[in-house]
Amino acid sequence: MKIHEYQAKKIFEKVGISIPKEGVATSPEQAMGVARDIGLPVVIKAQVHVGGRGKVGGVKLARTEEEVKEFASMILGMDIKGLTVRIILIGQAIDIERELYLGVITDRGSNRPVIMVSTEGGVDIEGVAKKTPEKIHRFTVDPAYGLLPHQAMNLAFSLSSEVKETRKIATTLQKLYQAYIVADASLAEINPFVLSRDGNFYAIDAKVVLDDNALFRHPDYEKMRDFTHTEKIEQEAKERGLSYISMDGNIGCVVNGAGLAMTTMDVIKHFGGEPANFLDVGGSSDPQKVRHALQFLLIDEGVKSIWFNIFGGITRCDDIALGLVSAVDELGIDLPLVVRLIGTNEKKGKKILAESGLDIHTVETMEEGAKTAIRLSEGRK
Amino acid sequence: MKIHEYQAKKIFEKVGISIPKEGVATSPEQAMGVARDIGLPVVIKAQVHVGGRGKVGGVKLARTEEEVKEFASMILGMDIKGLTVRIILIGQAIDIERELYLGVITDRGSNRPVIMVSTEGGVDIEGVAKKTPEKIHRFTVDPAYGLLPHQAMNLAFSLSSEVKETRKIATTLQKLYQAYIVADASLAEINPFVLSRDGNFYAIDAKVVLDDNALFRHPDYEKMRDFTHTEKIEQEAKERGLSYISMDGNIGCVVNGAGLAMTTMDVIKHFGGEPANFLDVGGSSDPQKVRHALQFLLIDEGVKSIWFNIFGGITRCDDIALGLVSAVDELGIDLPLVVRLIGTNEKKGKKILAESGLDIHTVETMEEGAKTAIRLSEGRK
Amino acid sequence: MGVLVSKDSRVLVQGITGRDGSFHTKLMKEYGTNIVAGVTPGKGGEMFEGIPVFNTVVEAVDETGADVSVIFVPARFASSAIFEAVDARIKLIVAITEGIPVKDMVSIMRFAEDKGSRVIGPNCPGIITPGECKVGILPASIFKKGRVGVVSRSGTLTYEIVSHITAAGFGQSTALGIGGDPVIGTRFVDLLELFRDDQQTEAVVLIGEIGGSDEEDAARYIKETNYPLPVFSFIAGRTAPKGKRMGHAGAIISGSSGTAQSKIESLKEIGVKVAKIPSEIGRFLKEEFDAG
Amino acid sequence: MGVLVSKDSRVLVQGITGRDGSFHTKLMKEYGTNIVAGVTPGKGGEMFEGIPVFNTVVEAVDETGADVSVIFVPARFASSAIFEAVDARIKLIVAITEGIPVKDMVSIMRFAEDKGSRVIGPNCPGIITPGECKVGILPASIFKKGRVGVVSRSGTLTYEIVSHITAAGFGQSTALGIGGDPVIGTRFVDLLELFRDDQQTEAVVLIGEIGGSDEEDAARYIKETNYPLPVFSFIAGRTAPKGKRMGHAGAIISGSSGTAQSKIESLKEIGVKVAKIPSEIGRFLKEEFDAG
Repeated sequence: MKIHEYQAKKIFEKVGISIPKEGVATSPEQAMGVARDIGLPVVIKAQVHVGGRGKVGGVKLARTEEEVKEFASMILGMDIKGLTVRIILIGQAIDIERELYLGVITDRGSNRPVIMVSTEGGVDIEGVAKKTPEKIHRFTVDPAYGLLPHQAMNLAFSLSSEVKETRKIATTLQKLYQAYIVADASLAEINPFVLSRDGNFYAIDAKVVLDDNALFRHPDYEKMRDFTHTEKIEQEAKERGLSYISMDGNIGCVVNGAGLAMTTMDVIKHFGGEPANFLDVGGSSDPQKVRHALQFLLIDEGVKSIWFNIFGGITRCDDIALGLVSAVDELGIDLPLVVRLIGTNEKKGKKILAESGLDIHTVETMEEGAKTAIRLSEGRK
Repeated sequence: MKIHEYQAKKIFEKVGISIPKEGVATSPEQAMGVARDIGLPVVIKAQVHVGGRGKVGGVKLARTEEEVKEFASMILGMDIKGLTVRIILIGQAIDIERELYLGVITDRGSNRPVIMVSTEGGVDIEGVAKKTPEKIHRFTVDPAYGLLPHQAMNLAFSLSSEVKETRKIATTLQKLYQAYIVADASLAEINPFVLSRDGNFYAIDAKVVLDDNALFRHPDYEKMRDFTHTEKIEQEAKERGLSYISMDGNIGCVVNGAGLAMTTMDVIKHFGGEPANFLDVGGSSDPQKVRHALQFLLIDEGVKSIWFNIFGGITRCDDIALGLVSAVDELGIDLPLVVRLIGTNEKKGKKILAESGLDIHTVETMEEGAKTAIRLSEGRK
Repeated sequence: MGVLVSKDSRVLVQGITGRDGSFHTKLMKEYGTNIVAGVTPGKGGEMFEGIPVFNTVVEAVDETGADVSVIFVPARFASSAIFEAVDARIKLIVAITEGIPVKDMVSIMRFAEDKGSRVIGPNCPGIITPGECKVGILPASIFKKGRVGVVSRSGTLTYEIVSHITAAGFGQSTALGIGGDPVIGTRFVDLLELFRDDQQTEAVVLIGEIGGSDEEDAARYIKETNYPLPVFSFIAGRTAPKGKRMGHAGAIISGSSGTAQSKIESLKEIGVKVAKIPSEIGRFLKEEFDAG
Repeated sequence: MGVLVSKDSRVLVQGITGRDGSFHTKLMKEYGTNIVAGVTPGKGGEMFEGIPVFNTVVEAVDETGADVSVIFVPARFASSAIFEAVDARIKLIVAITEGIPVKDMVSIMRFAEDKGSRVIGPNCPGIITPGECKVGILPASIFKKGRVGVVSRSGTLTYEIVSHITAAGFGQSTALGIGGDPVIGTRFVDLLELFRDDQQTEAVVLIGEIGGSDEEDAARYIKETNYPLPVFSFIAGRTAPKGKRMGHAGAIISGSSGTAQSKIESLKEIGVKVAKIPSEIGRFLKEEFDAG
């Protein structure tokens, strides 16, 4: 789960990482109140779940109350990469001496947390990693011991040779690791971690990605959810046990299993078609799920044909067939239906379809399914 | 550092171990107030730093307010193994179904924490360990992982076969281990851990020993100190960098190093004398320390002769000699003084003593020192 | 032969009395898997389908000599169950459960390294050595004993491709899914090594997908070790959008890494044939073995 | 020869610019110890008595090949310093510092096991192989090269007994104090093993004290391995009262365990001569080697 900068900073604050004075606002008036409390100048930042907000005007320095009002009005409601800004963060403006990067990420290669630090803070760290990989220092943490003080210190010495600074950086690294651990995060990042001209360090921007699997341990994180319209649909699907992602094409797919669902999209594309979605009904046999799946498919008005690609394992083909027949009936679907049923209880399933009287195009293989779905989608508006 | 039962329970409560309702009192009136808040009957327990209080009447069940007053008056001021009771704990009386023992201790053999559990709670666990060792189940914790849930569960199954009970016991074991870790304890014990007739578990008695070396991490523990008169003197000595323990004999010893100080006592005894104390001035060369050492020695009026046994290493003999000369002068000591100085700056030290004009019996070996100190102590009152 | 599991495997089911555990225990037993014990705390002493149930794994191991464990325990308790299996020195642990916190898996893998256990999964369909032993939820009917080792990050896609392999006339030495999570116990490279040392395996099919760099690592391994067996591959997710999680936590293209293109190119570069659609895998195998 | 340290040891001093560290670095250097580096964070690049100082242990090891480290860092920071030395793969770490939290030592010892380092101490006087190398705070003048291995839980008592050994005409192969804390890195049994395998050592003097069961463990080890060298012992604390800590955290008789009597009896039972007063150790050695 992605969370906003201001939410990430709350998590950081709890473990003692120092952040600038700041507050959030959803209106220009609120923004002015927050700015007054903090004292001018302030930085106003759009809170959206995408990067690169600065380049499109989502971050502004306001020196006067008038500017606070002006910029707050400008940024609230702004569209950034398709997302509407509804919350802004108003923070104390820090006089920057140096910008560092500090991050912790779960590394798939080693199955361990990796700490990354760089003197090149404040910019896109992936870019730094590509252009000047030698400027990123990495350390793989042994989870049995955590980030030990001397390890944090060794990393800090790669960013500064002033022992006063290295002690502060090392302490922050240990706190960042602690935040990553207590929050069950998959990523925790301070970029930039700023040394101000008056000699203090601040986490100016923060990014935390939470592990969805661990949310059950953090009921309080639930209120941090802030979904875009698309994410909301995906989340609703998830709550019904479905994995659904909308795409640009016109062939709706209903598949069991993520790998097979991706492959279904790939095969459609391979034969010249365009998938309208990724949809995984999971491993269950609940006929109800098929109805939910079709409901999500139909939100997308661009769908011209529907292809069921089911490889029965735990999922039983007869359950899918039953769900399909009743759902088509209930929902009054009049789109062409291509169905491939194979595996557990395949015969039973096919029999149900055959006896339903529905106009269903039964196919035996993925290729056949893809070609049929493409053909049927063509010429329809 | 030893702490009282009620203090240990506060530490346990913080990690979520359930304890009976309780409060402390230093007067019978206070005790009645606490008992009223809790509700009768209550158990009144002497808070002293020694075991076996129950056998001498330091624990009483009070069923009426009159009994609370009576027993509180009786226990407050009571002498238990030389210690005066100044605080009592008034706790909710629990209807006991079964008594278990749960403990965590730092094991010197393995250099690891060891969990011990037994169905024989409520009694002296050392006795159980001797008579029926098979009734104590041990588990050595790997400090890299802590006490894992299934390990706590395995231990719990050695105490009960009811899964509802084992889950509660296992959870408590994990909390006890956590308390042991966060408090930097060398021992954390619940004895008895009681299953009440209404199906709940309670830590009825608690014992925690804190690691003195780690107290700097717990400034709040300082206020838990409650020293006996003897301990106070020992603590004062400690604050002056000395290790001092009073004994029953008449030969006062001033030694550098704990092993040598113990050996000095042993050698005195070997030759038929009685040491008046253990006194280690440590490895420093501060002449001031010698004066402090003599001051502590002189608290004990039974001292009839004083023996300095110094093996110079880091400690320099001349520093000891200087300190000795000035202290004897300042403190006006007229007890016979036996001095053995050997090692670093030995000659310088001996010269200082020779030139001081003091009546000092200089010896070369421990044997000689012991014999001389014994001889000089005899016949003095 | 085959790898990891065989007719000699003594299988323990953790969570044997649960909904999924009980259902699949029956199916595994039907297949002929030698299930020697089950564990459900509090049900120790009971029997399930003729299998003794224990309170703890250590008891189950002591009493039955179980050396493989399959985890059907729900996500909240699954990590503790895997820790328990590792601690009891179970050599192979197959974790079917989906939704285990990643941090827990990080700790488990550290613990497993210490104790010398291998974990497969979590969030995986399990492993089968056809004709000998099935551990997990794979549909038995599509598998056939043979010479192709199959390793996959996916579930049903594995079935799809195995069905093409079987239809093309080839059986499998061992087939398994290694799981869809970011942190998993066993990776492609581990399996490539095991298949290389297996007498029965003559070719390997590697079914990858977007996310991570397991496929790239496998390509490097194949090249560096001058891998002796032919390897064929299919990579799912060529049309997957960036930044969207495709069904499970592992399948996500983050930033510039984890794309299907990168994986396909890495494999092709070192001479691995990569199928465009699943059915091609069958054709690749025919070409290989009809020519040879 | 001797054990653990020799003229080939490349010694690093952690806390080299501190009060104790700087003082004893000079003394060690005077003795001839090959001190190759010092560490004090923030003083990297400076020189101390001709010795290069580094910010971190890993740098010091990279630059100088140090393989022994001696810790003079104050108690609050000492555990981190030991962790650092272990992490940098220093093979032998001698921790002089007194007052390190026991829990920290428990973690350190676990870490040291993982990484293959040996820790001596903490709260110990150090180790000397006379004529070759001194690491710690032992007074050099009383030691003499020779054939007696000396291992002790104490500081000045070691000096006392060594002075009797030297006075009796015997030198030491290696002498060391293993520290007075409850949790220490190296114990009697470890040293007995090392001395057994050392060509130069012909007898071992074991200086024990109340608390713990190290002496009893040593007795068991001597018996079980049919220990080939003569062992002589002195145990301090026969007159120590129960339940009172005699100077340091390890020296306490708790409950019925850790008494001098128990230790003396265990050793006598297996034929180890136990001295009643320190000077007897010299006599024992004379008897042993004048007879032989």
